[in-house]
Amino acid sequence: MFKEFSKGLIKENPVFVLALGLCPALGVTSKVVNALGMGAGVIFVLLGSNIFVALLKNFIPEKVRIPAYIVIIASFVTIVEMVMEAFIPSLYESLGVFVPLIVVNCVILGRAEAFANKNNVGTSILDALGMGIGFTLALVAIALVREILGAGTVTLIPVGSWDGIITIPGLSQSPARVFSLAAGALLVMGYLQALINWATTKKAGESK
Amino acid sequence: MKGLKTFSRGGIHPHGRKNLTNKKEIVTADIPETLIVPMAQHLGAPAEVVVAAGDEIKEGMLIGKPAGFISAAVHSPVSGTVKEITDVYLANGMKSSAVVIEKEEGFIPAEKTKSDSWKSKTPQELIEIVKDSGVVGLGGATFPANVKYMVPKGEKAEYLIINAVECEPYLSADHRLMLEKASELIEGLRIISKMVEPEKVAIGIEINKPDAIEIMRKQAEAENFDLEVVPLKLKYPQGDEKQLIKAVTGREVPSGGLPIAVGCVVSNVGTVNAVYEAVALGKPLYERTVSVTGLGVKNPGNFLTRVGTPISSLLEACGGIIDNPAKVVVGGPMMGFSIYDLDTPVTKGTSGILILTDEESGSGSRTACLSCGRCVSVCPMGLNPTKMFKFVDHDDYDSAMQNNLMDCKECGCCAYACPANIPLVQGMRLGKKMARKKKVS
Amino acid sequence: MTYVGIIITFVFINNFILAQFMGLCPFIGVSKNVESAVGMGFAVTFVMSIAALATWAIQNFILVPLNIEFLQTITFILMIAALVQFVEMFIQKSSPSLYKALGIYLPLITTNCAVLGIALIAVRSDYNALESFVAGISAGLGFLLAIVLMSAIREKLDSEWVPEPLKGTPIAFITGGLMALAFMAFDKALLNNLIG
Amino acid sequence: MINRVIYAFLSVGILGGALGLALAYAAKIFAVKKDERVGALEEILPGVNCGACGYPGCSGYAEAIVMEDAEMTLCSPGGAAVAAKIGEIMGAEVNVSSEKMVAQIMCRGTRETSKTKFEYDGIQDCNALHSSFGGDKVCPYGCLGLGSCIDVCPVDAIAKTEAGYLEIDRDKCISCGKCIDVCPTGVIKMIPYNARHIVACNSTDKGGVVRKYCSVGCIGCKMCEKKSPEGGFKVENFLAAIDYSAEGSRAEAVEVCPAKCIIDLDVVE
Amino acid sequence: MSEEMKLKISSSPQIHSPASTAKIMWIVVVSLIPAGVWGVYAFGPRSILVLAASILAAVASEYLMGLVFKKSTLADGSAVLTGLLIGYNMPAEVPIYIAVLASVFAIVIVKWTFGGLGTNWMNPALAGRVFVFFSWTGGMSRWSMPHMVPDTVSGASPLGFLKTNMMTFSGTSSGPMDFLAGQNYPVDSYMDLFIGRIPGCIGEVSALLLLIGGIFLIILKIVNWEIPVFYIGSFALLTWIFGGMGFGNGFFSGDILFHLFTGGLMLGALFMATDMVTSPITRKGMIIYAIGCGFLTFLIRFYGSFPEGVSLAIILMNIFVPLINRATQPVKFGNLPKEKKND
Amino acid sequence: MTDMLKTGSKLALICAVAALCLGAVNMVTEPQIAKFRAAKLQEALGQVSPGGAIGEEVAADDAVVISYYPVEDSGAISGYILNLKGAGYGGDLIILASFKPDGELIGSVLMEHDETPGLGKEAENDWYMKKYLGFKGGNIPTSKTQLSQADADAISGATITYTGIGNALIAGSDFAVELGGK
Ligand SMILES: Cc1cc2nc3c(=O)[nH]c(=O)nc-3n(C[C@H](O)[C@H](O)[C@H](O)COP(=O)(O)O)c2cc1C
Ligand SMILES: Cc1cc2nc3c(=O)[nH]c(=O)nc-3n(C[C@H](O)[C@H](O)[C@H](O)COP(=O)(O)O)c2cc1C
Ligand SMILES: Cc1cc2nc3c(=O)[nH]c(=O)nc-3n(C[C@H](O)[C@H](O)[C@H](O)COP(=O)(O)O)c2cc1C
Ligand SMILES: Cc1cc2nc3c(=O)[nH]c(=O)nc-3n(C[C@H](O)[C@H](O)[C@H](O)CO)c2cc1C
Ligand code: SF4
Ligand code: SF4
Ligand code: SF4
Ligand code: SF4
Ligand code: FES
Repeated sequence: MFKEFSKGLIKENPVFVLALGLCPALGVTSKVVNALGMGAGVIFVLLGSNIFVALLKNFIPEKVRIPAYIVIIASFVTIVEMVMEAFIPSLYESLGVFVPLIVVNCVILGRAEAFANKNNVGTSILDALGMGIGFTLALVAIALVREILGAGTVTLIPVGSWDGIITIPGLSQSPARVFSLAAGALLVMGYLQALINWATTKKAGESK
Repeated sequence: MKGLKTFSRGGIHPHGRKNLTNKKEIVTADIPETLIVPMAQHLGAPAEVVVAAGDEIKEGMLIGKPAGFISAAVHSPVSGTVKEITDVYLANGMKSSAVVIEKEEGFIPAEKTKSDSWKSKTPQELIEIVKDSGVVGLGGATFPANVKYMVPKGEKAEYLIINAVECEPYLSADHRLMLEKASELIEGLRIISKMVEPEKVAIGIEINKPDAIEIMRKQAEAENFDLEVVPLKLKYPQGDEKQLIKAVTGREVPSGGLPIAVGCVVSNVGTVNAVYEAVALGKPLYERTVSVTGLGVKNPGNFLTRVGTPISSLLEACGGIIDNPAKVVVGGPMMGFSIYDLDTPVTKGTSGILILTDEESGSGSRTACLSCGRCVSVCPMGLNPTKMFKFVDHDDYDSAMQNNLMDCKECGCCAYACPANIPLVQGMRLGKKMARKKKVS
Repeated sequence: MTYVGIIITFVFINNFILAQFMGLCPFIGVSKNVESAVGMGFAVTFVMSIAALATWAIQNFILVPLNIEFLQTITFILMIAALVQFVEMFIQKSSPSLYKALGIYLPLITTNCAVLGIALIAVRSDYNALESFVAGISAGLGFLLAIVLMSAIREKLDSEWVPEPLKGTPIAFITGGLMALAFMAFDKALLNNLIG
Repeated sequence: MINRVIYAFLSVGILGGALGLALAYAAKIFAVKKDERVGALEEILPGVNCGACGYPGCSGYAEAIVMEDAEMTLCSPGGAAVAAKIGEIMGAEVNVSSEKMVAQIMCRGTRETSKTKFEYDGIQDCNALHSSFGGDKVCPYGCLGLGSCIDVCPVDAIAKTEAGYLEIDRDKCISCGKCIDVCPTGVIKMIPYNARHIVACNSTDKGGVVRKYCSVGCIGCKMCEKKSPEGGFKVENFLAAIDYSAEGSRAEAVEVCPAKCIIDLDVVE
Repeated sequence: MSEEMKLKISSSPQIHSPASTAKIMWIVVVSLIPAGVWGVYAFGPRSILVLAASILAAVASEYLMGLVFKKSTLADGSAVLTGLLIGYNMPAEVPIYIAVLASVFAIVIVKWTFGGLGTNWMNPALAGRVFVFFSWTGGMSRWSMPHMVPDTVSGASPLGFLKTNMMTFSGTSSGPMDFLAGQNYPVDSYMDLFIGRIPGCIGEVSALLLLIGGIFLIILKIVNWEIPVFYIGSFALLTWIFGGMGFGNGFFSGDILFHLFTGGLMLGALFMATDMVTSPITRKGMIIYAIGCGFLTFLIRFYGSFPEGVSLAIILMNIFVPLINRATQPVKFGNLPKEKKND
Repeated sequence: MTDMLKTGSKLALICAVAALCLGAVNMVTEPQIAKFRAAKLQEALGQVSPGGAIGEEVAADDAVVISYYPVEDSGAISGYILNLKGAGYGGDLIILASFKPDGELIGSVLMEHDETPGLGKEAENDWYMKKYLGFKGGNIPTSKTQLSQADADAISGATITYTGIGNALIAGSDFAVELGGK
């Protein structure tokens, strides 16, 4: 049981290993806080859609499977979007356009297709949580590197009077701006993935 | 030198060093006590041994009979006793069975006299003689000459082109042959013409042999033989028949096709001489001219050598070699093979023996390919050597084949030019070998 | 904006892959060789252009008149999903080899952000029907350009000895990063100067 | 306000219904028949794409089983278990007699232990080297050590040891036979997985000759036959071989072999 | 010959041309030196510091990567060349960390990520330069006047000056030279541009010395003439046709000389677009590539937001090289159309 | 056929139900969102306001000025708050700026933009906008040369943004003057 949950963290990490959901992984990761917000949104949508797909899998006809799934997903996304905008406007502000993008996050449909479609509600929930958390971890990792290198800061959630921004002295005066742009995002993604490859193969070698 | 003919694409100009031997007259080499006569001296199936250990044999006697359509007879170069039948490595790194002959004491080579009786023979009979004499192409490919001269039905040989290019650096055996045996060569040409029935006979000679151009022109005129002498611009590998045909006639032999597809038959001058000797003198092919040269030889020269002579014995004739040569090469420096065993025998295809010093071989350390494109621009076959090599390097033989690996003729231009010192030709060979192996399994 | 402007914008300046972070999954997944990259590129171009047009119709004939724009996401994606599935069935029938090459990525066009992206962008930019269509094609062509270039590079890298942990997708990302670096030459100022 | 909810309900419902209908219709006209079994087979095949079956990868084999009635026992990595499952899917009885086999390199000679005849300068590939006079080792039978087999092994079972010879990890080997195909000297042989010993030499030269060029080569002295008669040793052509169906002890032979070329695979050096 | 002596066996050909990778690289380094000496003379000792920093950083990175991947590649000279070219592409007043990071990016990310020498598909030096340019635009724009030029305006390269000041300029002028003169920019003649009496990157200003070095390389056949000729040619042609439009002069009135001798075109066309690793392999491919470089340089320089455009144009074309190579395979011998087969 | 109908209706059902749910959620959230937006606007207006009562939004027919709010202080027009559209590096810049009736700039904020982080995005900050304050009409700086060396360095690398904002503000200032205290 626990495996359904834990596999998403590293072994089948949606971003680094399955290479899904790449656009948000790169698009929102110029700041750590965005990564966190995006991750939260994705976890919610993944949970909702995995539950509903698992529930409805027998009801939905094969031929319209994907349209049906995506409608379910889109509903959850729209709900997240509307609720967030209405009740936590500050978070909505900082995530901006990335919330509707959750719809097209390949991870979500991918999980609906590959997992919830074949499993019961309980395991689907675990899968969703695992994948969602794995996704969030990946985003945060990317965002940390990008923000530190590209802006010299780490932006977290503001608490009280603290604005949530940690500034790295020196770096923040003249950061390597490219890392906050598209090019840097792709580079960071590549190297992180390579790092994970290297670490996992090394581990496999050691456990032998 | 403008206006001289040559082939159009690729090619290189390696340092020549022909002057080491091209003034040296051909001398007859001493015949050693023991000769090793391999059965696989030609392209195609190795000959079948027809003698056994202990047999007494005579000079010129058949010791290996052709084992198929593309195969050639092998004759004893001396009189003596068969010591054993064994396996030896040839210069090309392959194994072949060989007849080891102990020369009889006091052996004196027979004198042959010229006869004109061939003039009354039919082309077919002449081809038979060529076949029975074990004549193969001496230009390097050692293709059985009788097969080549049998123009297939429906084809017509417009051109008989004599390959006197000798584009390989160092070598001068063909050059000397023309200077010393012009008359015999013209007679040989008459014989071949009778078999092949060409409309025109041309001889291609590179411009670095002006004396040969001169002498062939004069001799043909003197003997009233219609021979077009074509001086060619200096460029390696002009001696390759495809390039030669392109240079002389402007025609391109189609990929995978034979010269006859564009109406040509190409023969090396040495082959012409061998045909002359076989037909007019009745002497099978067991002797050839070998250039022994290179900066590592004390007295380089050209030697009329019996097939089966161990290389070490030839080297003695040149006064020995320097202490630590970089390589000993059989054949020309571009296409030849390096050997490790100096007792490797001379075969019909051995055109030269080179003792190279480090300075000459000029090999540096290998680096990664720079994509400089030199290999592409020098490849006379219009191939992309680096691409093929990379496929071979990644064991992707199918892709290498799709990139025309089989069109590569291993001329070596690419590897010669490559600044990264990549053994491109070896890669091509390996690729072909593995592709064949894969096909079989 | 003129049509030329739209084309330049979406092919070069706002190239979906190299500047907008949209459509990366198929970009990484289907760029291993040129043939399938070309196939994928055209499939995406086709879907994007039709999707831009279809969603324009939904927006202007259904959502706006009924004042239910909050359903944009769900209706657009529904339309796109249906379209993609249609294309998928069509390709499967008409060109099994292409279908095989595109494999699991065809269904993923549904979730290719680029398709929804162009639909939303076209609507937000107030494009008319033809402009939406042109924007769709151009964005698709931008994707095609990027993925074909990427696949040619990856084919080349296939015959090099790329360090082991970097093989596969990591090197593709890094390649994409360097491409994006170069594509920063195409900025909005360039567009403004070119078409005034 | 409530109007909009109704509009939403109706319009999206109608849109969905229309698209659903269209798709259902399209599914009918574009229907492509696909054999479910291919997918099922693909799932149970191990997915190493080693090609041992002779088809292009696992999916190629899966297709071949369904479409071309290919043999069901060709997957050596999968072994008996997979063959049985294939049989299940195809609804056929499959006889698998197989004991797991693994490849082993029958040579432990290195450039230190074996004499060489020349200095090789060229592509580091066994086949390329072998084309030149059978390789630089005087011994024409042994492993050339350039590791062409390492490159083709799909599961990285072969590795060069520190001592310089190559070793195959029998736990990793999936007996695909690729190394055997690629090796130019034929020094790799299949042995049963359970076999503990190999005679690590492939030279059929006479003992005296072997001794001249290799210090770890089998000289055909027959000591193993004598000391471990129940071990299945047999010397033919001056080379010892083991008949693995014999199950007796071989320990003594390991001890006495003067060339030390009988290797106990369980003893890690 | 002694008994122990073992002969070397290698595949044909048994002889080899004197060319080698290291020789090529070091000759290119040598041919670049005159232009660098001029740069040091013009911009003062700080340029030595910049050059040293970039070269040392490149060599150190190469050394470290060599350790990681167990290859020793320092002797082939390519890292020194990359570092040198990066230094040449830096303004003399650039902060040292920028020069260092450009070299590190070039060697580690652009070159060794793909496997080291020969495997990279993008020009390392240029990618490194573009990376730092986009990251630290300000630091990369610290120009200084050559010491022999009276410092009337704060340093800016002629092209940069032209670009920024044209934005807010409302008068008229007949062309770039006239414009610069009108704004008191201290360039009097094309000779200033040609010799290198202008602000700019350390190694790019002396068109004269770069040309000499480049022609030397062409004569030695180390670079193919096609790339520089078609690059410069296509750029000059486009400049001539469209270059005058910005000054309201209509077609065919561009100032070719001005544009040829400014903004690193010579350095780029002769020494960087010609990097064999990142340029096409066949002659046809090289021509396509060079024309592409010319076009993009023109586009970026005249319409983009960056003043010069050479580096970006070359790395953009680098992206196309694998595709160009695919499309321009050599035609093999004997591969004739059917009807042409016999004559 | 019935099969097809069944498929169609099932999808229809899912869609309809989804839409219904969304409609329901929307009914709750929409007023909330509207309220929040209004509050946000008020906040921004307050930020730039010269002080006084902010009047109704008036649409403007101008290339740069989208709309404006007159501000009244004790009966007289004390200034205007303008909604401006400028051209930035990454696209349109939406600026809210307040001017005295004589055109002097008293406050401005960048509301919407698409500029590069670290470059044009700096314009979101107060210190950035301060460089324009207090000027009017053509005196509002648009180029680095009009700034001190330190200020010029601060905006270096993003002159397009700087010029774009400056130009929009000039147009705004002129517009305010033209309104003439009405
Ligand atoms: C199967 C085969 C058949 C050949 N038949 C002919 C032929 O009919 N006529 C001919 O002139 N040459 C023939 N050749 C010889 C080739 O054209 C060529 O001379 C030979 O392969 C060596 O050429 P090279 O030294 O250029 O490699 C044949 C070669 C092969 C392999
Ligand atoms: C790269 C290359 C170079 C060659 N150079 C010569 C040469 O210099 N002289 C020559 O007679 N044959 C040369 N040949 C062999 C010719 O292609 C051809 O086989 C020969 O001229 C045919 O005549 P033959 O059968 O009488 O030997 C060369 C072949 C190759 C592949
Ligand atoms: C990645 C990147 C982002 C840029 N972003 C902006 C921007 O946000 N605002 C801007 O005005 N210019 C931007 N530019 C444009 C250039 O920096 C332009 O050359 C600059 O505005 C000129 O200003 P300068 O004269 O101060 O260097 C950007 C350029 C690059 C390469
Ligand atoms: C003619 C020539 C030009 C070169 N130009 C560059 C260059 O612009 N940038 C660079 O990093 N290396 C250059 N190199 C060096 C080398 O090719 C380069 O480091 C490789 O790209 C590294 O794989 C050049 C080499 C030669 C021979
Ligand atoms: S060896 Fe082959 S590839 Fe190389 S140049 Fe000669 S024909 Fe071309
Ligand atoms: S000549 Fe050598 S370095 Fe140049 S492209 Fe060919 S293989 Fe590569
Ligand atoms: S392929 Fe054969 S010769 Fe080569 S290393 Fe492997 S076992 Fe040894
Ligand atoms: S060791 Fe040989 S048989 Fe075993 S898996 Fe590797 S290649 Fe296949
Ligand atoms: S294509 Fe955008 S997330 Fe996958």
